[in-house]
Amino acid sequence: MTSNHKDFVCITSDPIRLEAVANLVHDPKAGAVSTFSGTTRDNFEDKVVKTLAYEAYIPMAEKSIQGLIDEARVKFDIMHVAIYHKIGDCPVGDTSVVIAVSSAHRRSGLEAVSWLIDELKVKVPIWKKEVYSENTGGGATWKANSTLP
Amino acid sequence: MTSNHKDFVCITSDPIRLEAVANLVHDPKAGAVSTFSGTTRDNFEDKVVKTLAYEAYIPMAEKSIQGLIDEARVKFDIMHVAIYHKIGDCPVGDTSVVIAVSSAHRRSGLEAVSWLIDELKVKVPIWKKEVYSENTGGGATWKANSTLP
Amino acid sequence: MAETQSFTMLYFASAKDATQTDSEKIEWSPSLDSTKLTALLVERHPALKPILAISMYAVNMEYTDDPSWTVQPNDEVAIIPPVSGG
Amino acid sequence: MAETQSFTMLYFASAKDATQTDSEKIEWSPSLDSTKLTALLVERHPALKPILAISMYAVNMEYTDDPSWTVQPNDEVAIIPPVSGG
Repeated sequence: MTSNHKDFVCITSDPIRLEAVANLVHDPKAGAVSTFSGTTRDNFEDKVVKTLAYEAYIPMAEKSIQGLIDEARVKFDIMHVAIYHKIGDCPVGDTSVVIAVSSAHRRSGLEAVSWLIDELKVKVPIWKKEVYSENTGGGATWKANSTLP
Repeated sequence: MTSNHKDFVCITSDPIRLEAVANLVHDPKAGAVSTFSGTTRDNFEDKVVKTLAYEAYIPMAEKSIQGLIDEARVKFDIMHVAIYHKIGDCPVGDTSVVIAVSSAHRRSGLEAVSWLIDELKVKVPIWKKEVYSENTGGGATWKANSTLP
Repeated sequence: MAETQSFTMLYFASAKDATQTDSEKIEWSPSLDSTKLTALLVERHPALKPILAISMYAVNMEYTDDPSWTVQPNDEVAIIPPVSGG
Repeated sequence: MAETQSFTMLYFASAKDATQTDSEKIEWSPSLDSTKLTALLVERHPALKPILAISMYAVNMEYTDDPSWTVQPNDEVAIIPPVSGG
């Protein structure tokens, strides 16, 4: 909870590079950097996903993610946190979200990453649209995250 | 446990790049890539760490890590696993170990990463030597991991 | 000075598909609670009805959880369909 | 054909510092269990004594946990001081 802990929150239409996000939280005082990357999958049930796109209520999403980080700092002994989420087109296999947390000890960092992605998926106003291949019936769906991890 | 799950185990004196290791486990069938990076810290209790070096019983370390991955596959529903560990000099702030796991669902990937780093730290024959700054008394110590995470 | 007061509605994802717009200004009226707001929006955009049934409102970028809430002039109100980030 | 048989000892980390070498071949003898091996090593390298008290043996790259284990000709035996990888 000291003031030299840094937060990085970004909703971006640029490709997200894991190493760039992880480097933001590196610190010679930290022994551990834990990350989670969400990548788009090529299938949903029996349908082949052709493209995906993300949309966000950007200022509320940023505020909401910042709120989650503040809450995480109370729950877990962590140093710096970076959360990047992509909007716009996100081809299959691409990274849609990266969460990186540095910590002096590994357990708190890994637990914070796990908690942050769970909360992000149920609370932050971001939406994913899947467009299906014509070969499997076509169409498009706005997805809804289940509350199960 | 199917044969198209890939393992990457490497004990290396080259610098370890997180993104390169994470890319090894990427898969369009996976929705999640979880990673843990261990980085060297600049202090131990009241001593300033000048340099660090890792040494390994390389063939046994590789075999031992492979054994942990096999065990993790039984415990967790995961896809590909990559574990890289540095040997030789590892300047402060550098990455000494990266564990990357891809999985269809995030919970199993994060849990597997957490379990793998815990097990690696107590079972794999790798040793870290810390050399301390003359300003804080100098000297060098072969470290021993505590069994606490 | 009987100037018309208004509030802004924001539409995202399925709500945007239903309204064919991402935002609109609506003339403000007093005592517009969430039940009345929903009725007003369905009247303007019938396609919103099934979406509103599963969505939340966010007011000035906060989820509403106060049942006594009513729209205030210049509020920014967003329909938040079930989220799917990550 | 009374050729001498031997086994290999490997030394890492603090054990290597104590022996000033990373490996050596030692003449094999029968019934060399872990207690006798420890005595033999301390005799050769007195500085190993405190290290062996906190170390394990690995035989052909497996930790030993069989109390009836004895060194076999051509075995690769390593002293494994407390590990500190990660």
